Amino acid sequence: MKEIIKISDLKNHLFDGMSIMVGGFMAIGTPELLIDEIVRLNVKDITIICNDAGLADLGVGKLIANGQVKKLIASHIGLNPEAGRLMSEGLMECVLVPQGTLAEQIRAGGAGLGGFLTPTGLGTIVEKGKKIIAVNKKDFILELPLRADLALLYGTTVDKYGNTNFTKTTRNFNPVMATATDLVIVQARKMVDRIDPDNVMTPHIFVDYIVKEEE
Amino acid sequence: MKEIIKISDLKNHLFDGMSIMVGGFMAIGTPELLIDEIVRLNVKDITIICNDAGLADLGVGKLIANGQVKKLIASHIGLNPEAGRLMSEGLMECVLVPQGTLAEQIRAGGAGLGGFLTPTGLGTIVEKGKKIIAVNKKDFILELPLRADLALLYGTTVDKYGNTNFTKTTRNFNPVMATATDLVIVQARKMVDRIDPDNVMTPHIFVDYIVKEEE
Amino acid sequence: MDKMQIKNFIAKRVARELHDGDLVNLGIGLPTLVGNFLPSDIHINLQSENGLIGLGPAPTEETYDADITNAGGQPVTLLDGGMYFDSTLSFSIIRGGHVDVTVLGCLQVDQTGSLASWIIPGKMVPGMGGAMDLVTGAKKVIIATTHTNRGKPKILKQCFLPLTAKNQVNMIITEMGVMEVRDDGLHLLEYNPEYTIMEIVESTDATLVINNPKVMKLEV
Amino acid sequence: MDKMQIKNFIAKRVARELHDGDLVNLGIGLPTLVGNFLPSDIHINLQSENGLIGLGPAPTEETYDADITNAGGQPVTLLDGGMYFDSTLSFSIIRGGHVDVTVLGCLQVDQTGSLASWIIPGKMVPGMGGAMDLVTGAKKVIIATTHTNRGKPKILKQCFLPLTAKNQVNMIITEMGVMEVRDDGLHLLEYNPEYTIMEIVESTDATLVINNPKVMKLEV
Repeated sequence: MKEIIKISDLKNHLFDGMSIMVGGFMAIGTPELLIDEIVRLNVKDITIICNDAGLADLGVGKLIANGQVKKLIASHIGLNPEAGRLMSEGLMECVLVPQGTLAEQIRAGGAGLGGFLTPTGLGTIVEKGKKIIAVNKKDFILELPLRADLALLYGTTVDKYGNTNFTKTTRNFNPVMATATDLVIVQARKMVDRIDPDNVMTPHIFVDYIVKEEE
Repeated sequence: MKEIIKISDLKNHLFDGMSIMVGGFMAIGTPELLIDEIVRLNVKDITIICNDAGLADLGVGKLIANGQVKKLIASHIGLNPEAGRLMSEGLMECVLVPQGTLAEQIRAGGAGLGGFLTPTGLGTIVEKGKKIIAVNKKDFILELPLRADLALLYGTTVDKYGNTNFTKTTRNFNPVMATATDLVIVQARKMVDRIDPDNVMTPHIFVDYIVKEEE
Repeated sequence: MDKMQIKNFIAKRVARELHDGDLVNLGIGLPTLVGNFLPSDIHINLQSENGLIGLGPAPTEETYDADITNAGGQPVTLLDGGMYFDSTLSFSIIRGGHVDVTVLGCLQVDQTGSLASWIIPGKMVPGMGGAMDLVTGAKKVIIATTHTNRGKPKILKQCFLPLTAKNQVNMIITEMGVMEVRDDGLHLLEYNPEYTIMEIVESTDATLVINNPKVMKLEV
Repeated sequence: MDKMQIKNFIAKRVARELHDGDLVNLGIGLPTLVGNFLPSDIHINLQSENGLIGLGPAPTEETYDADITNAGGQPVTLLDGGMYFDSTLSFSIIRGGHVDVTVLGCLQVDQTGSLASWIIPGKMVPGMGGAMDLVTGAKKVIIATTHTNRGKPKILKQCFLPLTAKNQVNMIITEMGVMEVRDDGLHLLEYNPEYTIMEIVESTDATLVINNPKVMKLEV
């Protein structure tokens, strides 16, 4: 049985300057309740790792709008003009990463790999400052793993053991982020007795705490 | 609708000297019908990539016993004494790879990666002849991707679109091998109308042909 | 042709490059229109990089499901046989060469197949999203674009805006013609007879290899 | 103690190193016995690297399912809450540091924490399977072994058989004692009072750091 905590318990796991991976793609599959609580607690100088910057009033966009984000690592911020403004004014550091590289960096962080070679970004500014390694006379960029202190996931179905599934396109970065942080907290849309063992997307061993949406 | 072929059509996709990835772990999740047909057709000088050497009379062990395997890339051959004999007598080249490295090499082959850095095998004979790369003062072995001409999978449930699932521990190397070869043929234990889109393990785009077990 | 007719004309020509069973990723904007012009006997599989294959049309009020969106975050539907997956598999599919064709727009594209599509210096940088992986990984990269931007050439000898990918574009399709990037240069394979060859050459800042181009025959 | 008593004694002591909620991978042979000695208030999750967490006991005739096997290919069962996965996730779990404890046997282990367990020169080489990943990736590596092999020391200054992993072992548990690999050497933390310290030292080819070791108290 996995421990179910109250949203107010979230504060015990937060600290200024921490790094947080947040599941979701344009805020689809993002745990909004957990984000709201971090806004309320006003934790400062956060590094956010997320596919994108959310929208102005959705997803990690709420943390950005509230001035809590010191650094954003994402593949896209185009739907959040406030993120663009803070970035161009130098008020938020923003590292833009190709989406596939971002997913793979997080995977490497969770899978104990020291890095991987990708052709994506060769000959572009993405390769700047990175090691180029040739394999069979073909060049690749060496990209390094990413990890964070905390992952906030949005599980659409969570069983009492903590096994977690993400329906339809809410899945996106959620399962891979579950593997790459010291602590994993899942916002559960729906709790069930048991997920079919063949179809578990995130095994319970990755999940530390569950916050139920109904409460 | 994915094309269903007869077992006798398998010959159209085989040639001497080809490389074949075979799903399964100690022959659990191995497509025995497809193996049997390759034994019958007596295709020669095959390179087999598989977790293990199967058993003497099960899985890829049947190809080895029939003298068709020129080279075996596997993590374990201990349950097949014939493989050990052929290896030690120099009649079959055998490349032993740590199991996690083997899985990751196949994944890299399917995912367009030029390689990856793993700590597994450092300071052992596994690192011999490989590039060692330090990341943040920690050493890693650069391991390269693996691909093959053909993958033979054992799908326990296949839908009419070719979406394929592998129940329980039959899954093992099957889904990753589906991504890393020019051609993928699935032996289907059971055909169904449709697999739940949330729970598809191998999307139909990876599958070229299906051989139904019942026939 | 008005602006919409031009877009449809280009999309219609791009559609002819797609084959039955192809896995295709269409960028936002003009490329999205390509799906409207497929012959009824050709069935393609559309991927959306946020995690699905089998992208269907926008939902009706009845089929709307907030959990099904495309890479722009817009609601979509899933066709029969389609399925969902996570971002790592999505980009294994993309980077691993499993996407047969990707169709994207551009700011600039050049005769060596390099593409600039994500940064206009001095403007807000939206980020590359999945575009760099798509252009690098897809078997065939088609740029679907108006030939010029308000009269200014978009097809150049060498892109001067920051690149999305180097030497990865295979084909450029505009309202003026169809061009293919080959080792020996940018070949004009087809031209739209509404324009003279001279007009096309003058609208292009790249060196075009012109060797008996065919006529682009499409109803508008 | 007879051979089986010795094995059970070692397994029982290893069990004390496991904590509630731990993810544990047990090698074949002696390590498998560890599961029999867990206190009833401690629930651990057993992983099998062929693709499951929640490894249960061998099946009865009624619960037998040919599709559920362990890494040795033997039929097993799945406990409530357990789940299946593929080999890439299995080794992401292993190599990524998500396994809290792995327990393995050895041919040789040395005072620097290096382990030799997969090749006896001149004998058939079975392959390393998942052992190299497990020893490299697990948070804590415990070697559970008889102290000697027919009187010949297995705990050495330096392994001379081909290594499974270098400097990865954390603890060695034998019928004679409990040893921990630390930066300053191999510490004897506990000893079995059935043996004298001198006997233990003489059965060990490594330099043991001995500083008030505790008594290993376990019923056989």
